[in-house]
Amino acid sequence: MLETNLCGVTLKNPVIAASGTFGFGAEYSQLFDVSGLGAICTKGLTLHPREGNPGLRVWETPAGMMNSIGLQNPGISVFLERELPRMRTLGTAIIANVGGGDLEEYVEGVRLVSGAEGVDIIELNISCPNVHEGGMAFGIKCDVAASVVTAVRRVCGKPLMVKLSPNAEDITAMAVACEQAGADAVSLVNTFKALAIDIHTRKPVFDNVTAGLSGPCIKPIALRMVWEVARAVHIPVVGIGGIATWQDALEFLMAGATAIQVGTATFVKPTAMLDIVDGLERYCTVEHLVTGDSPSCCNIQWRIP
Amino acid sequence: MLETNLCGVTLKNPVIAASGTFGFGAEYSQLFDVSGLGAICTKGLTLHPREGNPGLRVWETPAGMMNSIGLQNPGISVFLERELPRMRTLGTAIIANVGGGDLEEYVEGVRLVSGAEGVDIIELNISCPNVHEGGMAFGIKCDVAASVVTAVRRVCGKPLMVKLSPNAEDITAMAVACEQAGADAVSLVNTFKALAIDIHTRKPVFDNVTAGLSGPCIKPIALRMVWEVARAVHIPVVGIGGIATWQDALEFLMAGATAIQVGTATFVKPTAMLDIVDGLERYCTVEHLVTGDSPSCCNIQWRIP
Amino acid sequence: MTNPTPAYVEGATVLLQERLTDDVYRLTVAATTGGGPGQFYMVHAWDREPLLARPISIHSVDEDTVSFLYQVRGRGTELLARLDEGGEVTLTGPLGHGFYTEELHGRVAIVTGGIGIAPVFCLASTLPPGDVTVIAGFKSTPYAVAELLTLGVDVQVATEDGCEGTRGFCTAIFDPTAFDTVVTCGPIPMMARVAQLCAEAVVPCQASLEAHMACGVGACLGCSFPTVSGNKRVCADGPVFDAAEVIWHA
Amino acid sequence: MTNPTPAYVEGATVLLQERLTDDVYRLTVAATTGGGPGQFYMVHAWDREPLLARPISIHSVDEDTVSFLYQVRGRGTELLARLDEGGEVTLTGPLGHGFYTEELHGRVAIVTGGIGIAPVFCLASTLPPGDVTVIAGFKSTPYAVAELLTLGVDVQVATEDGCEGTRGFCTAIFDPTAFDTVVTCGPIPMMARVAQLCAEAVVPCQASLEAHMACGVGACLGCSFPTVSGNKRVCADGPVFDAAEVIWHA
Ligand SMILES: Cc1cc2nc3c(=O)[nH]c(=O)nc-3n(C[C@H](O)[C@H](O)[C@H](O)COP(=O)(O)OP(=O)(O)OC[C@H]3O[C@@H](n4cnc5c(N)ncnc54)[C@H](O)[C@@H]3O)c2cc1C
Ligand SMILES: Cc1cc2nc3c(=O)[nH]c(=O)nc-3n(C[C@H](O)[C@H](O)[C@H](O)COP(=O)(O)OP(=O)(O)OC[C@H]3O[C@@H](n4cnc5c(N)ncnc54)[C@H](O)[C@@H]3O)c2cc1C
Ligand SMILES: Cc1cc2nc3c(=O)[nH]c(=O)nc-3n(C[C@H](O)[C@H](O)[C@H](O)COP(=O)(O)O)c2cc1C
Ligand SMILES: Cc1cc2nc3c(=O)[nH]c(=O)nc-3n(C[C@H](O)[C@H](O)[C@H](O)COP(=O)(O)O)c2cc1C
Ligand code: FES
Ligand code: FES
Repeated sequence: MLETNLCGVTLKNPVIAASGTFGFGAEYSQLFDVSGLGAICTKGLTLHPREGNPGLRVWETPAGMMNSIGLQNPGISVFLERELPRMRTLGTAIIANVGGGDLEEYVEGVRLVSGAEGVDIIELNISCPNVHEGGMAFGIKCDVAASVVTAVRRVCGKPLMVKLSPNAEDITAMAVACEQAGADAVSLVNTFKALAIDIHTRKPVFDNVTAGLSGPCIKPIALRMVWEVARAVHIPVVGIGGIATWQDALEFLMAGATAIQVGTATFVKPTAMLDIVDGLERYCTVEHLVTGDSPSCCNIQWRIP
Repeated sequence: MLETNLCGVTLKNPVIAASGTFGFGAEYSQLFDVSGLGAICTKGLTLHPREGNPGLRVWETPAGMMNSIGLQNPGISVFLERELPRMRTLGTAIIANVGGGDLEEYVEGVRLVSGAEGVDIIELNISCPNVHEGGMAFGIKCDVAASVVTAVRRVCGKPLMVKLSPNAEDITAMAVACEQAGADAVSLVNTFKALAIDIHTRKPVFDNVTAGLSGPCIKPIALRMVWEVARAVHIPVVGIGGIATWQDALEFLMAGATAIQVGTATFVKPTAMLDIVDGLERYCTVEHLVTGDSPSCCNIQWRIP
Repeated sequence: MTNPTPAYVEGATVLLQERLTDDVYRLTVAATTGGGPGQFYMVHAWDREPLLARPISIHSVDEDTVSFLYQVRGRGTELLARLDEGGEVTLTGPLGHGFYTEELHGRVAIVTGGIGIAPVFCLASTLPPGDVTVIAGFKSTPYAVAELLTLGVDVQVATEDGCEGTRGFCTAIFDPTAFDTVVTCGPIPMMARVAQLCAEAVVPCQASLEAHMACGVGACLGCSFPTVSGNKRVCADGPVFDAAEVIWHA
Repeated sequence: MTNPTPAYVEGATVLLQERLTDDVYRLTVAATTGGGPGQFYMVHAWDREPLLARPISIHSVDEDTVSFLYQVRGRGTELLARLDEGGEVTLTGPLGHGFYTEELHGRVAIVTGGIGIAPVFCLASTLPPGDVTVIAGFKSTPYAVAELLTLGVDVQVATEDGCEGTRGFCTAIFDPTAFDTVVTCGPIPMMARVAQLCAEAVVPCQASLEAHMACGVGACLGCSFPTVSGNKRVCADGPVFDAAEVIWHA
């Protein structure tokens, strides 16, 4: 009933597991039937394997959490050989999240993934706040973002979704720049750059000093950004940030998102995404939003004026 | 013991009531002895009286709240005549928070307040997200902010603290620009631009669509901003954003803040600020941070490396 | 009537939690802070979540206790309802300007909708019984009526589903011309209607407004309501206002 | 030993909450999800705050119940301690790779510090009693020792304040050369010391690591610990590791 078209790819529903919070799908498939999801975004992939950041990596905050994983991943080749075949058995769409330290790594990474069968969409992560040499650098200034999207677009044969950082100077301008540079969709937001200090040791909690904030605490800001961006671009917008319930998801859809991603909420309740799918279905039925012969999410006018 | 020098003004302690959350001090003085505070920031003042925004004005979020007050205030003349004399009986320093819709209103406003006896510091609010014609517009771009600070500086005979918006494109550059334009201190952050949608009415909760987010939820981001700014400027930095306990306050002081402001936490617990003062005093005693003949907060090396 | 100074009280003990209907409860706590009819408390009965306290009117009050009549509507009131005897609540109050009882003379009508009946017991206790008529509307099963009858006041009930009293809205059985002064408390549309009826009949009417609140003490300007003399703070300038001054359909 | 598939269980009933010392409790819940020694559950016993569940080892387990031994350290464990019988907890588990019991042969030493004793009852129940020595360190009053004695294992106690057993750290009374295999669970510095002693004595040692966790199931990479073969996830690759593989002072 909630079938959704995301830049040409048909998803069962608009509820997607967010990158970095769902591994490659195997872990949570022990706990629930992940084929009920609209799609799964992989952990952020880089051309070369990365060990990620040393020291403490997660920290709780009021209604949220900070993380400093630092793009730990096995590298794209290992992903393609080992993880992708397994992911393809999970019965849902696959979105490969690709990160990088510099322009070349992005381009090479996307070229490799783009050639792989079974990857439905590429999500270009220009917004990871937790790696020093890059990622977020590309997510702050429009012209830098546009240059990486342009370069990646040339080698990308799949739908290209660009994941934006809430730390961007101007997230609306950023989205427009990515659209103009050839993005087929934008997803937002990644985590907010944040800080925690351990008053006992008198040191930052994280070795990297700052880390990325996610969870319910960021929802009101993320929702504002999604609403602003959805009014400014003509490509689909995927809403992310603190979504924990179907009501949260509905707010993002009403703000103009075509689909949504759920990250932190899955840690709190593994089945949160299935509950969201159920809740949205119930809502559509009760509100008679779905009508016609082949009812689908694409026909639903969620959006507020 | 916690005596603090904030741009030449001696405060009893570094704990200040944040603008817009403490009226003109009279309301809360029914509930506790406000002379125990380091200072009180007035509700944002504008040259002319304002009625503020229509519709709902406050809304709860996970570990936070949104507000859309819209700078409701009696205007500077009424403040000077009616509120200031009463405030002066409260036994604490007075920081007049001045807002405006355009450059002229800022300059006229500051000129008027600057002439008033009893105002210790002027806090220039270039960051209110809730008034359409201005305020935050000045808080987004460095050059616009610099122009208003420069203009205001000329007519301001009192210490001038500029209150920054977390919605600024680059809050560090913004702080540096304000310093160069003549600010004696910066305070940050004001509220984050955020959105809430009522899924039942399918409309934004606030008439103004977006509103300002405050409370514990924003603390990790605010703390990061304070830390970044404190490393970039040579003037005092006043930390604001989600501070509810003395541990929170200490994190901001360790991040480089000279003093801190408390807003939303006072709504939750009217005496929160006194508890923070107590907690900081106990901490200093236990940690033997205060030594010498005239122990004072200025001598305390809170700051982390 | 002068308003007592408000206080912030942590850990006030719950003496009694009574369930009156499906979703209406009465909570009695040990508190010596007092208050008058129409005043309210900011009530906090949870650790950190939700963030803000909730405004609840004084239902009845004596030297040692305050009781609240409340309806479960969302998270805050749901957590209130989970409290057991011996539990603790945090209170700030009494707050606001209550009913102007000195102006309630002659035949007084108190017109309420739903949980708007909450402050009525406290109010009716201070008025000469023979002159008071409570006209109370409910969705379904009425509550808090029996105790009003013990005060000797006249109570007329309307229920939307007709399960008791007259079927329909309470405004349908309210004739302002039969009264000298009127008090109303309930949903805004209902109070607007009462205000209009009173204005037409030229009968003075006091209305107890509701608004989302943050501070509850007048400091944040979060609870404003438009009146003919500008925006007023429901918490500090009200919650009781002259209904003729309120701009109902802003 | 194969690990049972983990499940997500809402509303598991609390059967027993026992306070063993000032800040150590044992919680027994009705759950049929089982698990082996060294495995753990992500435990949630609150509504929305704190946000994340807490990892707690299996203290003992049978077909119908799981029990946890835990120390109150912060907000989460404090809320756990407030649970009464009949209360409810939400569990995800059993999770992680527990002790490699098939490799525990000959004379087995289990060296624990503080609440590190939590998984020992479950572990010792699966080992032949005569061969097991538990060397347990505590800050002060020991706990969870009597039940180990009922299993017929030898227990040696060290307390930092000397209130019982030998005064000092447990590592001081631990001689690796007297054992064929060693298991350790406790604070990282203590386990690092045990690992070092075992390495010097060339005795194999299994260590159960701790790390802050978010997902607990291996999906977020939040709980990594450096080993000679790269960063490992404590929750999914561990919590039990070959102590010789762990890089203790990264
Ligand atoms: C002066 C005053 C006196 C009141 N007296 C009573 C009383 O005696 N008994 C009673 O049952 N109710 C009373 N109310 C209404 C009561 O405050 C709300 O029902 C309650 O705040 C709802 O909180 P919740 O968490 O259950 O609902 P939620 O919907 O979860 O609350 C979400 C947010 O909205 C606010 N909110 C929601 N509804 C209202 C409302 N109608 N008025 C103000 N804020 C609201 C809450 O404070 C909170 O910030 C009074 C309101 C005011 C302003
Ligand atoms: C695999 C595993 C098994 C464990 N088994 C037990 C057990 O059986 N009994 C027991 O008492 N404790 C056990 N712990 C430690 C327990 O998880 C922490 O004491 C608990 O999370 C503290 O939470 P809190 O809210 O009380 O403390 P807080 O300090 O308020 O917690 C703040 C944050 O830090 C995390 N945290 C704090 N201390 C630790 C820690 N030592 N390890 C991991 N995360 C921490 C919390 O999860 C939370 O995210 C185990 C830890 C792990 C990793
Ligand atoms: C532990 C963790 C790891 C993450 N790793 C990635 C990543 O590798 N790539 C990426 O684009 N986003 C990553 N994110 C960001 C999430 O995909 C998501 O954008 C963010 O958490 C906000 O959503 P939430 O509030 O629902 O968690 C990560 C988030 C968390 C919490
Ligand atoms: C209800 C409300 C009204 C506010 N009004 C003003 C204002 O008039 N001027 C101003 O500079 N900041 C105003 N602020 C922002 C606060 O001073 C403070 O910067 C912000 O709330 C963050 O701090 P907190 O998280 O401690 O509340 C207001 C905040 C709130 C919640
Ligand atoms: S609630 Fe703050 S002024 Fe009324
Ligand atoms: S806690 Fe998420 S991988 Fe271990």
